[in-house]
Amino acid sequence: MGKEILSMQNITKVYPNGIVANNRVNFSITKGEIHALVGENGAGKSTLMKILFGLENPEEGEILLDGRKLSITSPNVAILNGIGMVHQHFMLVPSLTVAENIVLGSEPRKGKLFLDMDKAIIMAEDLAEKYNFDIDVRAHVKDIPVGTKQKVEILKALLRGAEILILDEPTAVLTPQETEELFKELIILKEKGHTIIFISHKLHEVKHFCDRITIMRNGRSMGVYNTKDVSEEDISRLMVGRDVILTVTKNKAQPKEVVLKVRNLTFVNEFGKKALDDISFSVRNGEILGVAGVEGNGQRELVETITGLLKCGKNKILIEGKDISVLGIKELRDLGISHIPEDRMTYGVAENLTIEQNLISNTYDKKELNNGFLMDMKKIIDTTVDLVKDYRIKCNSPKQTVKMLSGGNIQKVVVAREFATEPKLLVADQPTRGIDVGATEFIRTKLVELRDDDSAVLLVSADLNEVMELSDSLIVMFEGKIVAYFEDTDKITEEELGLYMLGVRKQTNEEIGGVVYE
Amino acid sequence: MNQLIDIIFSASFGYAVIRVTTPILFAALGSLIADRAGVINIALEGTMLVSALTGVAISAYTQSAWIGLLAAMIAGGLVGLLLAYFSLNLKTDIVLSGIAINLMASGGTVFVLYLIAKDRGISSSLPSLVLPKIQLPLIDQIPVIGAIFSNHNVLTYASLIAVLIVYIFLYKTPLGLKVRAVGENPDAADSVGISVIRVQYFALITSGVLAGMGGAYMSMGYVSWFAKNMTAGRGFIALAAEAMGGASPVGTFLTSLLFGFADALSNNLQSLSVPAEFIQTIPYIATIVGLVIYASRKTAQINKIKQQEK
Amino acid sequence: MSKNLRFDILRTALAIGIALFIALVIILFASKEPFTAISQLLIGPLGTVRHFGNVIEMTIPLVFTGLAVSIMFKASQFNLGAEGAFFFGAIGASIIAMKVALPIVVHPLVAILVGGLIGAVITGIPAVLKVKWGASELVSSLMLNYVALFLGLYLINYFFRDVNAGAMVSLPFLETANLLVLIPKTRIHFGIFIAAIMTVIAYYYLYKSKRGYEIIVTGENIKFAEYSGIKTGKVILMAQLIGGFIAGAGGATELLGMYTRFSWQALPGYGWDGVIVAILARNNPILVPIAAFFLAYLRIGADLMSRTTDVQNDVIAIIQGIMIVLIVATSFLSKYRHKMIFNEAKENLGETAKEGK
Amino acid sequence: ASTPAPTPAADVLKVVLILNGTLGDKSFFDSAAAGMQLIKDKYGDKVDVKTIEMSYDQTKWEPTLVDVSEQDYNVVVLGTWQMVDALQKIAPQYPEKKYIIFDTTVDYSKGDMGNVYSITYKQNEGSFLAGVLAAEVTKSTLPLANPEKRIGFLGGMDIPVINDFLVGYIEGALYVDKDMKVSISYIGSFDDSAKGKEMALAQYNQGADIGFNVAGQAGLGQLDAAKEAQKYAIGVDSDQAAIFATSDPAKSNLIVSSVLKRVDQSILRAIDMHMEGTAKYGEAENLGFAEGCIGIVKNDNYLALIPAEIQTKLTDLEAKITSGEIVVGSSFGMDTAALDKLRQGVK
Ligand SMILES: Nc1ncnc2c1ncn2[C@@H]1O[C@H](COP(=O)(O)OP(=O)(O)OP(=O)(O)O)[C@@H](O)[C@H]1O
Ligand SMILES: Nc1ncnc2c1ncn2[C@@H]1O[C@H](COP(=O)(O)OP(=O)(O)OP(=O)(O)O)[C@@H](O)[C@H]1O
Ligand SMILES: [Mg+2]
Ligand SMILES: [Mg+2]
Repeated sequence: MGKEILSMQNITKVYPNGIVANNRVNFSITKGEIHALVGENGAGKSTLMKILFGLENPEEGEILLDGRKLSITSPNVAILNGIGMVHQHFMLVPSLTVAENIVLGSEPRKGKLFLDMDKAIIMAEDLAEKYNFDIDVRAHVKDIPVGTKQKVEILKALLRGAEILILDEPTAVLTPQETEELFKELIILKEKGHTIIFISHKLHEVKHFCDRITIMRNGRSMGVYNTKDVSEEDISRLMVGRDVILTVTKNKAQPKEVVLKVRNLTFVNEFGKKALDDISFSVRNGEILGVAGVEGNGQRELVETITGLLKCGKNKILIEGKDISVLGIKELRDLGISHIPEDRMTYGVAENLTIEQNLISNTYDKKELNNGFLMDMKKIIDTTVDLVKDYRIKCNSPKQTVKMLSGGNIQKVVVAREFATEPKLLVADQPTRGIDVGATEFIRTKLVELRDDDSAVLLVSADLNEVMELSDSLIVMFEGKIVAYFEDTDKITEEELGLYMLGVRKQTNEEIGGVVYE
Repeated sequence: MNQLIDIIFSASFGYAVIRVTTPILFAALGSLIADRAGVINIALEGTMLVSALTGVAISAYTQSAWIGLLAAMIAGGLVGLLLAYFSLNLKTDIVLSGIAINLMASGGTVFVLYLIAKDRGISSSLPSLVLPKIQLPLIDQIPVIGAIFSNHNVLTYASLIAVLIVYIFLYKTPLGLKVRAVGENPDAADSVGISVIRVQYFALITSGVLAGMGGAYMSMGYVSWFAKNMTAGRGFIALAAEAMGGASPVGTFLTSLLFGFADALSNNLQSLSVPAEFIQTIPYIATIVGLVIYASRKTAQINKIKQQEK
Repeated sequence: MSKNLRFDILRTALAIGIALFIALVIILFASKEPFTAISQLLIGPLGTVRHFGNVIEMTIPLVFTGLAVSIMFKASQFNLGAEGAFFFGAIGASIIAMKVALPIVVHPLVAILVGGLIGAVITGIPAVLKVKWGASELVSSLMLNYVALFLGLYLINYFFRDVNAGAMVSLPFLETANLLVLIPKTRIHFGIFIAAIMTVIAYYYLYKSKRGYEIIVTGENIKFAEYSGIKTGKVILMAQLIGGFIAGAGGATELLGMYTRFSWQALPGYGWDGVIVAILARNNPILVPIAAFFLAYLRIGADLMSRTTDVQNDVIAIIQGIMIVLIVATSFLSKYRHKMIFNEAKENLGETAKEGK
Repeated sequence: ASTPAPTPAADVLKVVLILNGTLGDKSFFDSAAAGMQLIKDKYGDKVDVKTIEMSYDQTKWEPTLVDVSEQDYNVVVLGTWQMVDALQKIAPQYPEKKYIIFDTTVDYSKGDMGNVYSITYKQNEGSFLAGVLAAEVTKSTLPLANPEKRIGFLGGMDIPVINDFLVGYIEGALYVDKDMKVSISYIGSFDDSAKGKEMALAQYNQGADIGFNVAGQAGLGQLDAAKEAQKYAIGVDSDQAAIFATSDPAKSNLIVSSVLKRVDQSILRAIDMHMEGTAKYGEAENLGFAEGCIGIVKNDNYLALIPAEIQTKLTDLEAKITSGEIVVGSSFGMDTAALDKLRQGVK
């Protein structure tokens, strides 16, 4: 065990709305370890790390770096002291290129005055190559998929060569292969003497790669453990305070009629690239069809065309026999479509509105919530209070703005809203991203319940574990095409799936055609 | 109609377009820098007024037009600083801060004018100076071109150079990159150690300096005195020009020029038999039409891509 | 919550105090009778019924444009269309008031309705340009204000001008069109009721109806609104039409209540004032009358000061600016507030800890 | 009253001027304020004068008029047609107060207005001379004159008072030469001197070699334009050559003359009459050349630049107008169509 290099003592943080996010928390790390920080949604992990990185100021407590007392008043101070952080909600500038984002704040210069863009590109490319990330550094961030954005975030922190690297859920959108790759690098860093703080809700990662774990609950630290001394079950019990079942039990699906019919769907994006290439499949009620694939292989476009965010051609997508190309999103939703979007902060919520206002965005105009000209405020309060309770959204009251929620709780708001309408078709893009183990269990169970209540579910996820566990059948996407279809998810292995996802293998057209049911 | 064509194709008209464009261009560039840093500067109008007065007062006092210009730029920068203080430190809504500064500038300039010139309307009693005009060596010789482009006020050329400088600054320097990052996602900039507030201070002050040059041009080039409320809405036109130019330096330059063109046209058209009120609307209608064409071209491009999919 | 309210009141009071102190310093510098001046500024409007009436008279148009701007800003339509709508609404109402013979009561109401509809057209144009082609509403509304001005002047000057008048003004309104004066010795007119009704309707519409909900969601995050199925184009148009209607009706009301003929030669500036009012009121209709009253009180006090003492109008502009800035300054005392919250939270923690035992 | 009125010394005459606009217009508001100064200079301690700016917001005008009527002023001076309605309403309520209204007249048939004295000006007559002067200059062989018969008129806004100047100007020009062309521009503002300059330059570029500005502060742009284009200009209201005589002689030398509208003199004259007890309250007076309230500047510039025969002609015409031999048209009561016809006729 190395020596302690950083210690946070008695940290108390009260947000302006009176929420106590950290309550006399002690946290310390030793040189050269990978230290996991886990806890339920809203436990105060991000807050603690934001304090360490200078984004928030604590009311009480002190931070010692190498035994020296340090007051971290801004990220700049943190960076100067060798602390780097990867935020989960992206801290990227959309209109700038990947390379520009990576070098931002420590730009290479030509002479004294000018920006050396060529050098920046080379630096970014080298870095990406070194970590085996496949990124076009000249692309604009606004055009790249979430998974790539995540990689850019990681590269940003790595470029600065932080001694202490904080990673706030970096793996939520990575494939197992990419996660593996990342950890290889992290271990190299660790061997070079860097120290890593790692936040994740994926306990097997924690168990696999980390040396020690600090567990947080309700703003307090529940203690520090050596990873080898605790099992995944122990960790989740310490986090949640009860036993958590990590796998969902579900009966065999009873699929009935086709609800969603996608036929020969092609989508060309702004740059003239075929993001979707002649895709056909069907989803029936009573089944969950999983879509596996590495981010950026057309999943986002697929989801967005089905849910109406992107327009598609005539007779390409039919829901219960209706051509959706002529329908607006409103009409689609009225047909019974729900949608959990990939990017919760952009599409999923209006962060400055209250939880209540966010929870009714798909039902506000329904008869139940209206009394003639006016909305039925009492009814709205009742339904939202119920949802907050059901989905265990951690907040003071539903009148609190969404912005003040922790990442996982924001996700719960989205999920609660989209589930509550008991949709005919649910298009779920990574529904449990960033959600803690306890809540994940709950949401997965709910999803299966929805299925059993005859909803059709299209589940997109980069979390192989999740797709494999939840889906009844599965398709794999690669470069805008469907490359494989498995009627029964139980019959495949993760490794096999990985080969399809990386485009190494491809099924015959007949095999893939199985998902059309005609 | 022939008369109209004669007017438009005369060299003096081309010359007038450039002359009319100058103050708008300066202020629009000021608006651009602030906008790119995410801090909308509504106070351009007031800034121009303050600088126009400062230039006159200081040039009269020192008997140096250049010191007057410098003072005008400093004054503009100070107004920018004030706006920054209000909006970034006191956290007053920036639009409201801007409106308040305009209010204060319109009253304050008259107040100061009265103190120094004993006049509530115009500074003509002060022996203020104007900035020189510049004969462009070779271009001067070319027939029509020379008449249009040569012999403008030094600040007119400065405004054109400013377009280039702003362009280089924004896209080719580290600070420019920071400005763009701060404007688009301050959290992101903050997270890589950029001091958002400092960048925004810088942007507002620079914005003020640029608007200040526009103000100096008004009182030390365009005309040779300061008069109450002499900017007459040019600060707002500049805001419009910048927004219409898509917040890019070249776009802003073109839209400022478009506005200058329309304005010059309306100044020249009164000899035709159209009611004055109609002619006075020309610059504004031209701006709206220009805006729609510009914006609809963008949507058309997107539609075209969508067409291809089908 | 009540603690917060108390804090807000304290904060505002302190901000006003500081602003007044600065004002006093400026006045000391600019005036030989600073104390009369400051007392005129502060309590002058309370001096006589007539002067207090002046405050209310000025509050009325500010309420209209404040509401209009609030609704448009709520939809995140940052534009100044209220100015043009107010002006052109007044023109439309004037034409009805001059040329259409109608019975009393009906006449002003029709004129105000027409003014409102015309106002809606004025602010509707930037909305259409925005929704159809993505044209910036800031630019088009700013430009449209000038177009409205000159077009309005053209209409009045060429078709409705009173040739016997010594200035460029319209024919006088028909007697039936004038709004009733309610309180003798003042010019407080029936428009105050219209403003009050508009305020209540705007409040309920925005915060208690589904259409208002759509406006708020669209204004906060248009992508989220679209994703939720809200037809954002329609919502933006609607917000602009309603804003324009209120502003136009305001122009009409102001004219019929305070004037006997149309005589503006320039934009009256109530649109800009509406922006001030809306921001002071945080775009909340129910707070708009308070903000409007505040601004009107300040203005009338300033007028009285300049009329009765040697402080010039120009100085007043400076004082007004400072007051507005300080009162809206949100960071003011925020440290103190945070400490208060922190202590409270700590107290709560202590209690729960005890309960735990 | 809102303010406790200080007890006035018994024999001090308290005069207040209320302006429905702001000072600094270089036109009749400034001139009226100057009139107050003339009164103070002349009567010293015997008078107490005050000037109040009510700004351009019309809703403030009537309350202010009531305020000053309730206070202890003896004479209230105010101006412009826009104040007439309010005055007609207020004046009968305060019969012990005296009111002097300039640049317009109240309707004495609308109630008991024995305490109101109205002053109007024959600006069209002064402007007629400006038209004659301009036409003569453009036809002349003066160094900066061109052969084209075109003169300029730069108005602030298309409003009756400005057009009254215009009508006189056009008639004067046509009196000299039936084929005279007049470039007419309205700035649309009394503030924007930069735009004034642009429009004047446009007129000079179109062949005018002399222009007349009637646009307050905005009109000063024309003087800059004259200097830039090296053409002549005629000023208005005050002697505009004098404004720049020391600060910018090169500009001043191009201003051949200015049409004077002496609001200051007319107010002083009214107070003089008040002091003498000969004031014509209850009446309106139309002042012109004879009373020294309208005139055309004959300063050194004028004397040096303008050929003697033109000078004589102007003096003659002034006499003819004063005697009524020549009657100059006015825009007051002229409808828009007739005015348009007049304007189109000279384009
Ligand atoms: N900006 C804020 N304003 C007010 N409250 C906040 C804010 N950010 C976080 N909180 C609250 O502080 C508590 C801790 O939040 P934090 O983000 O640290 O949780 P977390 O452990 O990171 O949770 P998650 O796993 O969901 O991200 C939560 O109750 C949250 O609602
Ligand atoms: N882009 C953003 N805008 C506003 N607030 C944000 C943003 N990103 C994060 N937050 C806030 O910061 C806090 C921490 O969120 P973040 O997702 O980083 O925490 P986390 O611990 O990674 O959460 P989780 O475990 O749920 O993924 C939350 O309270 C969230 O509301
Ligand atoms: Mg978190
Ligand atoms: Mg997270």
